[in-house]
Amino acid sequence: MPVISYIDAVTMAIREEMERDSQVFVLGEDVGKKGGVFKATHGLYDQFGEHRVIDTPLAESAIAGVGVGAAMYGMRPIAEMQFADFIMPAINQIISEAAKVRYRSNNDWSCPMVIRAPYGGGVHGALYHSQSVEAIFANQPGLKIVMPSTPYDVKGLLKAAIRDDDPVLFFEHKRAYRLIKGEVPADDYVLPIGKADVKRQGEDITVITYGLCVHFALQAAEKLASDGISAHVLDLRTVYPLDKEAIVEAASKTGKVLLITEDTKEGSIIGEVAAIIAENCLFDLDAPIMRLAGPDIPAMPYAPTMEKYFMVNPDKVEKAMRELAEY
Amino acid sequence: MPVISYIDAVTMAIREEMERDSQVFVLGEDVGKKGGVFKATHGLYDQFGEHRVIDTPLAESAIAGVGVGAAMYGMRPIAEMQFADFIMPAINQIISEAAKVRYRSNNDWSCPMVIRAPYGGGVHGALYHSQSVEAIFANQPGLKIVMPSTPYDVKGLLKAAIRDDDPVLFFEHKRAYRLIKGEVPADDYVLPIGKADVKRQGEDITVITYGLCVHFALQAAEKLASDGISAHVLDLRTVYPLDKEAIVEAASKTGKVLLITEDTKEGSIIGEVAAIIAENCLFDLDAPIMRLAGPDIPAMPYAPTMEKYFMVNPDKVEKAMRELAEY
Amino acid sequence: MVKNRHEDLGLSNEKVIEIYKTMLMARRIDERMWLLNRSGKIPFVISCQGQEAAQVGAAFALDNTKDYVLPYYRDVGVVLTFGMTAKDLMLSGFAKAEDPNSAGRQMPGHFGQRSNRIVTGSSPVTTQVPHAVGIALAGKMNQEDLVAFVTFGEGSSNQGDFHEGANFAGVHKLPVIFMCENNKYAISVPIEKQLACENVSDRAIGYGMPGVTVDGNDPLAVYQAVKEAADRGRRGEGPTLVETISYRLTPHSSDDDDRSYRAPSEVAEAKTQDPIITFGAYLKETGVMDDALEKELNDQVMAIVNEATDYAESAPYADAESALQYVYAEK
Amino acid sequence: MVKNRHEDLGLSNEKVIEIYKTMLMARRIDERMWLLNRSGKIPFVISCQGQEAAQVGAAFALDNTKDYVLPYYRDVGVVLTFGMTAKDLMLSGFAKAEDPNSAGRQMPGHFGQRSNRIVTGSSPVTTQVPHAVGIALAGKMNQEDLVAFVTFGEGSSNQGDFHEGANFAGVHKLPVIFMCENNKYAISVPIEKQLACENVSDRAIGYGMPGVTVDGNDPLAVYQAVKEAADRGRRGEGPTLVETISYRLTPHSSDDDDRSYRAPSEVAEAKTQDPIITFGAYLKETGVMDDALEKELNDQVMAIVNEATDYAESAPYADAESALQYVYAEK
Ligand SMILES: Cc1ncc(C[n+]2csc(CCOP(=O)(O)OP(=O)(O)O)c2C)c(N)n1
Ligand SMILES: Cc1ncc(C[n+]2csc(CCOP(=O)(O)OP(=O)(O)O)c2C)c(N)n1
Ligand SMILES: [Mg+2]
Ligand SMILES: [Mg+2]
Repeated sequence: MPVISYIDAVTMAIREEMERDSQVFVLGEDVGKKGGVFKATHGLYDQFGEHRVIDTPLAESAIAGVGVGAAMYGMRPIAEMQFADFIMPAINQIISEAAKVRYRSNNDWSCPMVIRAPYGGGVHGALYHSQSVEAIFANQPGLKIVMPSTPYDVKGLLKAAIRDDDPVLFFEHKRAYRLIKGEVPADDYVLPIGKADVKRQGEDITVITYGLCVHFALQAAEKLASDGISAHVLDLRTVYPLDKEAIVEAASKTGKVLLITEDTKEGSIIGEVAAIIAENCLFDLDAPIMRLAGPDIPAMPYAPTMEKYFMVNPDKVEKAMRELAEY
Repeated sequence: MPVISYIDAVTMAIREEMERDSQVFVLGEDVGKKGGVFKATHGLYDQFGEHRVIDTPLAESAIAGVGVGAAMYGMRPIAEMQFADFIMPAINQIISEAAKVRYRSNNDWSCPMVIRAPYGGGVHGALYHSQSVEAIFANQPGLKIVMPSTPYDVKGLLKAAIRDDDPVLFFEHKRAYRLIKGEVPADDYVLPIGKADVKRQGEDITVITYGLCVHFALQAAEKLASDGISAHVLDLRTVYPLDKEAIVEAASKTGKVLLITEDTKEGSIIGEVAAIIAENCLFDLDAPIMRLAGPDIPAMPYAPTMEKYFMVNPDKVEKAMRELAEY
Repeated sequence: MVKNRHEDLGLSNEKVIEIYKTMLMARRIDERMWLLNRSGKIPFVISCQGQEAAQVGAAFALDNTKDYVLPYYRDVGVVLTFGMTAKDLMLSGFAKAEDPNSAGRQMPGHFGQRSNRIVTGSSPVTTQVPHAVGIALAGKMNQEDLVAFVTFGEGSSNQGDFHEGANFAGVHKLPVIFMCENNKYAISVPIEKQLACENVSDRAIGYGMPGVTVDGNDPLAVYQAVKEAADRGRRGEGPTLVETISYRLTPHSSDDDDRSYRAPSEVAEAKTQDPIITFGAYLKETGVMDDALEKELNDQVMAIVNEATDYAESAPYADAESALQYVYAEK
Repeated sequence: MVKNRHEDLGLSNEKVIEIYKTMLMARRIDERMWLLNRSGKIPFVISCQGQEAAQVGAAFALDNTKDYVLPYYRDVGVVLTFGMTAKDLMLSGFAKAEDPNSAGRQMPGHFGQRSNRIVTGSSPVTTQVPHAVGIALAGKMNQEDLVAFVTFGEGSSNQGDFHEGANFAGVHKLPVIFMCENNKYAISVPIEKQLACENVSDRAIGYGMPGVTVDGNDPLAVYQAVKEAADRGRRGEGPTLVETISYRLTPHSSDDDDRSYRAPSEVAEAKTQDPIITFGAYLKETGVMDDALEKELNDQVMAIVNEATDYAESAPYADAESALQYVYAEK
């Protein structure tokens, strides 16, 4: 199986879906001729032309709203927000419109669209090119939020998102784009949206996380293994709606749970994960639920000292896992 | 002490602060001549004139953004969003700007503004005039979110919000506006933002909630009391950042916790409350943390059958409290 | 006798009677809604009164077999022309399960009916504007001969979504008709506190499209403007902004008391230009309608409204638990 | 000899030399940033190159003792005129603790300095537009004689916040100057894919304000337009939209490779209109500057830039834990 990068899996998934279905198209800022500021849509403009890979005016509410209109018509738009931080002007279109089209029309209309956006820090992106924005949307029935960790998952989940009959927010970790590589089948496959994935089986402690932090957890788990500590790692993959069954199962399995997010702590989606556990399998727990997250500051600063202080990293994860194991 | 309605407490707080400080002003849609669609700003236009009670064009991002500008200059704007549901177009100004002004400028600039909005259901408001929107913002350091339950709290907290040196979202339950009455001192007082309030002392079970549901819980607690069940009721009042100490104390006190919100369940702020408990006093619990909330549907429908089905009400609360007590 | 203007527009006598009857239907439905509201039978109504000429004149200029309409909450006249019935609207007013717009999930005035290409709408104003652009874009991509027609109030033209949508349509030369139904108020806020420009149509040049302002009390003037815009759109020449000037004859909605912000004399004055009356007069003056026909039309309309009301009133609500349906696609 | 145009504008020879020197300072700082970036010393730079004339010409038309500026990320020329120093900018480039804009919290180009009424800015484009309106409103309420000057790119003029802010200012006749620095690209997207109108200034009429388009390579033309706009504002006549036409001489930022979307020949052609060169030529042709003075100015500027670079490079970063400060007011 070819080994490709996380971002190449994005491009591959879009290309394959555009080849498969003429109703799939891409719109966003600089997605066309330039191929995206991260190159996620590289080559698509040449292959599919400017009418299916549309360089839009600089206006996110229109990007989302035009996408909603096209989706209601029956197309399958893939809208790119250049950075997740810049999804804010489009929130009205996403929450008031995309999320509610099917429900408010009693199933008469639907809105099968994907909104892709690079999120996450550790790239000197400062306050407005580093944020995790999922918690803003992770309370809006009608939406699905997918945040893959590996190139394999990226391809399978993005294809599933494009074929999904409802709006999907697809957040890609920008530091994973080129850092994370993995085996990706050249042929067509989809992965189920709404299902978490056990990335590592273990017996002593359970780590539940998503996105780039999955890799930090897996790295730390390797180190712990050599000390005889066995960590179970659950990758949420879809952060809304959450896979409650998988969460309860993973938590119950070891009775010691560490939840990790790169987002700021209070109000992040791992709070909901904790609530699900506390509601459903409290008596299976042998330790308080532990959370590792960014500090509660507006967003990560630019200066390397402060950025590093903010970011979750393999050392912080390892430390937290050891602490939990020793509890 | 005079007994006044929840909405009159809003008006009173604004009036007193405008009299006290010439830098306080009001802006929003229909807040002037009409006195607001709910009459929350009734009489202020006549008293303070059109330049301090500004009927703005119909554009929420401008209402928030102009408010941010005025606040950075040094004024204390009180911006009204006509319904909380219509705050969505202003989210970029609130999250990217208001919340981050102080932080991003390293304390050089600040943004002392209040954004008021009526939220909540049970008024035949349907999908877009009933929503609870706090969870969207309850993950943004730099913001404070206040949601009072009684006229007394309304006045004290709104005055505190207006004097606060940082942006405060002040959500008022629209069904409470005329339904809830209570004693309110005619003189000046403020209540601390960030502090929860024990609305009822009890020994057997703890209910943690906010807004209109506080009254449902208090009513149910009365009924349970006659059956010998003693309920402790904590009113969060500030839902972001949460008063962790008070939550842990209230949960530990009885070991049985019911969390209630009118919002849809997954991703609502009571998830974070559960996480705080599971993190800090898990071993004090004698029952799984229980949550009562709206169903996970986009928003409450208009037809009375479905609206009633959605809304938390005293019966549902009582049933949940009994269930927990019997656990 | 007054000049016959409809023939010049290619409108037969039958057509203009149809236009009149549709305007009348919109008015009578709306009036009924108010009665039902004031007698406590329905919780809410938001009116088309005073804008029927603009709505029906415009909708008749479109092709209701293939164009898409994205109406705003007052557009009873538009949706009637596109195939929604009095019964449908009454079912919506009563929030009953059979309501095709939303099965009673949404307030009245939140139109949507896929079979008639009436695109589902929400309450936050102006969000439908980019949707219309997206539909026109999709139509163009699929080489369909369609026009997307979207309406909004003059207050709502101040939302960012108007600007962003109009610019997108302008850049991509899409067949969209943006129609601003300027009724001089946005709830209580008068036009001079909403807009600094003379006409909303002054904004068109900023998006590289023509902008016209027409008398919204005259369905023929509106018909003509929208027809030209539709023709332009179909020829691939891009979008048009049409502004219709009329006056909101009722309070903003059943929750509003307009006496707190405008003088009754102002409303009374505007009522002299009531399009139902003035267009009726035109039809009589041009000999298209006489008193007998007027009465007959009115009787027909009232019979339909009565029947629709009775039907809707006794129709069942959706089951409580049905509230759980259709959050996502169901297999 | 070329016509002396600055005297007619009331600008002394000293003033135009100051303008030139400030433009040159902006350019040299920017060039240095690129060098530092390419040598791996700073992670990011976003340029003013090609827009110095517009920025400095405009800022000189304001009163830097009382007006407020809300610059966008390219506005090195504006902030220099309003009192920010080369050292301040270098400290920001290196993200050091002493950076007055943000103590290294924000990327370079995110200006803010309260003591000079340079209002703190963010990355999402165009949010500063309503802020300027709010500041002008506050100034008016406090009967202060101030003008709020806000800039943005032509791509950014498509955001809803431009529309909403401009309309608010128009309705309330506020002293705001909206200046669009049209450099023909928004990252890779050329102007014809951004805008359907001829000029961004065509949008002014939609907000009831005058709109003018001027040569952004000519600081005197920009000075004149902004001066008139400021005078209008101070007279209580409301806002103005000024559009300056220039060309972005560098890639969008240090992360961009512009060869993927525009021809090197196009850039080369634009460089013939480089305002540093053309305005320098004007000063020589009008006898205000000779080769010796040019060299002297350049030497002065370079010395300052060198010193600033050295200082900033060796200055300390903020402590890691200081990241926790100033989320809320601290007592
Ligand atoms: C985003 C948003 N803000 C506020 C409202 C509340 N609201 C409903 S209608 C209305 C006034 C609309 O005025 P206009 O656009 O002129 O239309 P009209 O009602 O006059 O036809 C307002 C403020 C809303 N529905 N959506
Ligand atoms: C809301 C938002 N969307 C996207 C971006 C990413 N972005 C930064 S600059 C830019 C292009 C701006 O173009 P223009 O307004 O013409 O200004 P210029 O850079 O050409 O001076 C884009 C898309 C952003 N900063 N903010
Ligand atoms: Mg109106
Ligand atoms: Mg540009």
